[in-house]
Amino acid sequence: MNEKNPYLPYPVRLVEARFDTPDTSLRTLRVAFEDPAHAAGFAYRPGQFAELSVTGRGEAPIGIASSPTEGDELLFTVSRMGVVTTALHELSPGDRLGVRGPLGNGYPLADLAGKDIVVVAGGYAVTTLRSAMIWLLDPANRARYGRITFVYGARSPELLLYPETWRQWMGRSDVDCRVTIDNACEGWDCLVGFVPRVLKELAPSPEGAAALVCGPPAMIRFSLPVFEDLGWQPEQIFMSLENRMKCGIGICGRCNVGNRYVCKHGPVFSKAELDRLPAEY
Amino acid sequence: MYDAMIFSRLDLPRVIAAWSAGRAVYVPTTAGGNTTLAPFDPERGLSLDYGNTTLSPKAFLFPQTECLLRFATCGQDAALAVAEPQGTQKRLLFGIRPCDAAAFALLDAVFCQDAHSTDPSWVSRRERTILVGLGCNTPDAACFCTAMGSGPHHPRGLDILAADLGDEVLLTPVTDRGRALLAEAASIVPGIPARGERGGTALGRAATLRINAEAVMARSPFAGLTLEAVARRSQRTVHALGIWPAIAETCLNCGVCTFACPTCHCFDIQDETKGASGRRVRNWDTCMSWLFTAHASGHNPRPTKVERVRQRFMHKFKYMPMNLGGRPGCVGCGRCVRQCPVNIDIREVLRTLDMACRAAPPSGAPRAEADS
Amino acid sequence: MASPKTYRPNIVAFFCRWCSYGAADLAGSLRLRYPVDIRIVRVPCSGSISPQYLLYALLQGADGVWVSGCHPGDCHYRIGNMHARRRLTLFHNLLDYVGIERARLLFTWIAASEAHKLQREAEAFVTAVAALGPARRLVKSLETCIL
Amino acid sequence: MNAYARRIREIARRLLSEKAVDAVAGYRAGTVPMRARPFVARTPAEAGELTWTGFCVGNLAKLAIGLPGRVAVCAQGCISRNLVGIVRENRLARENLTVIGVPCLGMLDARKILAKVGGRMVTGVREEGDAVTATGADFEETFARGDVKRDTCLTCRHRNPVLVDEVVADPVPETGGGDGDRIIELWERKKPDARFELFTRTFRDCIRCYACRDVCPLCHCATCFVDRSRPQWLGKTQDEPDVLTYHLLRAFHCAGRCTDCGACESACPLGIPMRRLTAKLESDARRLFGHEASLSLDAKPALAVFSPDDPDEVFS
Repeated sequence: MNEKNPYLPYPVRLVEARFDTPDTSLRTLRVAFEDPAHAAGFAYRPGQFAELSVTGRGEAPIGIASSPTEGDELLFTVSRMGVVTTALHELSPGDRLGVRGPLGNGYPLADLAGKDIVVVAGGYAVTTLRSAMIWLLDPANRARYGRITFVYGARSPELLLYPETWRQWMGRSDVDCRVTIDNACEGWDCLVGFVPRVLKELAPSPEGAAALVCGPPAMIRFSLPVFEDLGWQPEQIFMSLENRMKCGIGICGRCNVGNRYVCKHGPVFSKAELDRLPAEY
Repeated sequence: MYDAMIFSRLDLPRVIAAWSAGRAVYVPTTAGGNTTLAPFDPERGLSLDYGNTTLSPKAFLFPQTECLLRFATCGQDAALAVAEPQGTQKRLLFGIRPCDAAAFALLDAVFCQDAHSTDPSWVSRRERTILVGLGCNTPDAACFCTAMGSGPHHPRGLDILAADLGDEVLLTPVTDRGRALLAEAASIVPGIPARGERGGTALGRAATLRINAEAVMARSPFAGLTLEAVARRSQRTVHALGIWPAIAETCLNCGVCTFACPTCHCFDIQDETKGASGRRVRNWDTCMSWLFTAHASGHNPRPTKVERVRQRFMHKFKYMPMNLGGRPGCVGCGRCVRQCPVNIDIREVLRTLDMACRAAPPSGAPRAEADS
Repeated sequence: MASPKTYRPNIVAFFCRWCSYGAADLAGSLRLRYPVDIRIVRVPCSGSISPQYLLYALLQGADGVWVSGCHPGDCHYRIGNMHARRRLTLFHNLLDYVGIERARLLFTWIAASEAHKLQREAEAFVTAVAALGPARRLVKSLETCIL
Repeated sequence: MNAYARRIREIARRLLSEKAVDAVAGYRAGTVPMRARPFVARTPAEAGELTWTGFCVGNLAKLAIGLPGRVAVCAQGCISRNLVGIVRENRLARENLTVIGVPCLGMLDARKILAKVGGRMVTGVREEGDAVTATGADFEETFARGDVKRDTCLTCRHRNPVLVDEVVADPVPETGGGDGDRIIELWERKKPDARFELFTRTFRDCIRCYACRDVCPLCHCATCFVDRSRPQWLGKTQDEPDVLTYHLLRAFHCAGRCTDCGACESACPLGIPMRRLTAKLESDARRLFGHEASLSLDAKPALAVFSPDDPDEVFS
């Protein structure tokens, strides 16, 4: 974050961009800081987000999909929704844009050291969980955690983001990687079925474990009871919220859920904390 | 207190003229039915005969429209640049009311939260703006500052508190800055230090004015408002109360209450372009607006006016007290009461809220009742 | 500021695709010269023109705004230009009433065959707008600075 | 309590106890002097809270639109015309609407009263026929109603409701003033430069709270043009061109439908006389198209119809 003026973005350049899905609704952008000092100042944790800005169009809050262990470049996957995200989809490699952040709290990975980690992702919401997974599997961090399980689902194979990344995890012995699609289709070699069902079959033990859950509302709605049935406590489950944001630093007022600002106190909340907040998200 | 000064009421314009050296001085001015803080004009003189400014003075520190940065084009040559330095003007606001100064003190906690959440233009303006407040001798029917931890002669947030004693004005410094300012004035305009018998009389008269003003508010049908019961209930419980649809029923969802409010501070950030260049501006925004929380996907966490109206009152009476050590996000200036086109009275809302919180059954598990 | 000699006005024209746009086309085919300062926006019908289009053009710095449709009675959609006439008459009068210079607005009926009328109107309008100089009213500037 | 209020309560109590309506939209006493609050009575007991004063300056047609079931609405001439308009626009079914007609003597302008008493604090206002008496802690002053009426009521042409199911009082003479063109003469006499200067000055204080829009029953777009982002028709700033464009478009959206109820002006926290714009549009609609908005359920708005003989004056 810019120390003198939190509203001032760092200039970055688009290094590479690709559409992730056949409908081109998702586009993954890799950006590089122009000034190495900015890269150094941008110390982030998995689960944090940044305001991406396209001059003339504005800013949009996007979760950081890269992990700080991957180097200085940042990765964002952007869903085309409104004015700014459409502009982000129209950028060409070499174009300059702005990054303001890192913002928000991120996943409490440091506090979870020594635990088994279950990561549950649905569809496009996998972005910041990719970051968390890469960070957890980094040699510098892996030994500090117990079993790591990754459950990821989408409607169909082409809607699964980062296939090269999770395919690679499938080959690793230190992570249990389960990827599923809603309905069987030709050429698909992984699981079939909704994420909650896969989770149920997996039946992760709550003993010394924590879960990071991010996905569409329906996935969350049906996954939480699975955890509950397995004896998980609300304090063990962490979820990431989205709300309309502008300032990103807890001042401008629109993203609050109860007395907590998603941009500043979130976007990651434990289920225990969400249970105490009005469900206004 | 002993360094307070007494000036003749007739000398007050001279005192203000003395302060005008090197500063832009704004004084209450009534024109066309609205009272604003307008540049001090020695020719026009000074009237202390006003209730409060129509709008809160927050725009002096937090302008309704403000450029955050400027840029050139988009694409390969897109360039981001800092805006012109903001808040460079040295200012003195004379005659703001104690409720509004209390609001500035409250907003300090919003705009300057920590190293990551500090608003540079707020800080810059706040540092360069001296506040000389004027105590209220005749509170309006809509005023309820005493219920919100302020008062008609409360010094919080001010540099100097003035009391209009009729023929004289008692100026009491609150901050070191105020003390210096008073010395500045006294070096030019003859004033009497408020010491000894003479000072005692003036202080006594000011105290009487304060007590009388407080008594006026104590006689209001809305006297005795309290946030105690609201504080005891969890935010989830207060949020789920059944009172909100009736409170919101006649609400127009316009932004009068929030724009007139001295503590409302929500804003929007937008880019504007013209040709190959543009600027990023922030504008006041309002939680009453549908657009305020609407996601680009179409989802809206506060889809109807009931949620939006609830947000406004929850923010002031529950969320801000939780985040600010119990202080309500309201200073009782009464502008929303006076200006709401459908006369939704925040005091009545608070009373309804208070009664509902008292009556609400303890909600299920004790843990759910505790906000942590 | 542009000197009178070099100043060329910015004119936004909303032309109905069935008539005035055709007239502009025909003017091209006939090699009729008309000023280059006119940017034509092709619209389906003069009846589809909302006053907010015109105000948007002014906000963005158009020095003149021109609306042209089929002659009353000749609308491709039967009655679109009849509605346009009422709407735009009220709007024209409103802008005039608040002090926007009358000469910055031009509303015409030009049939697809009337290339010469289009040429005449274009020349007269550009001259009139040029005489007024750059628009100042309702033009959005980004220069505001708050101290 | 005045005769109007008494009669409104009677009617509301009867309608509610006979279950002829589910709700009665009216006003109850304000919480501060010179105010009245829109209020929805749903029980005969609640009907007892209804009142009528010169400060009932909102627009209950707006409130009625959102109410479910059968609704009775207290309506003066202008508001009854708005009810006609919203029935015509299918935003309220006629069979679900009962109009409690209130012949109007003109509503009061709190700002004018405050100006009359020199800004002293008014604690109450009494209305007796043509006399309006303002009282304060140490004064009592009486004014002619005409001196403290809202501007809009000085040029009123329809003080009696045009659509009535229940009657509160005998019709009052149509002596409101009647000449809506008087408002626009202030600007029309001037040269364009001066007109633009007046336009700018009039709207300079606008804070874009949109109370004028939100109080108005004519506004009904699902997403207002000021809230649209693709394209964004105007900026959200307080810069003059954005503010003026907002007001021009807001006024224009009411063209041919505005009943000159004046709720926009009454709702404005800064007292901006925005009828300067709407009055021009309605004046032109009368002059050019012989049209006056929402006088009967059969009449369409001026801009929803046309005549082959409409004037061509601005076209060449």
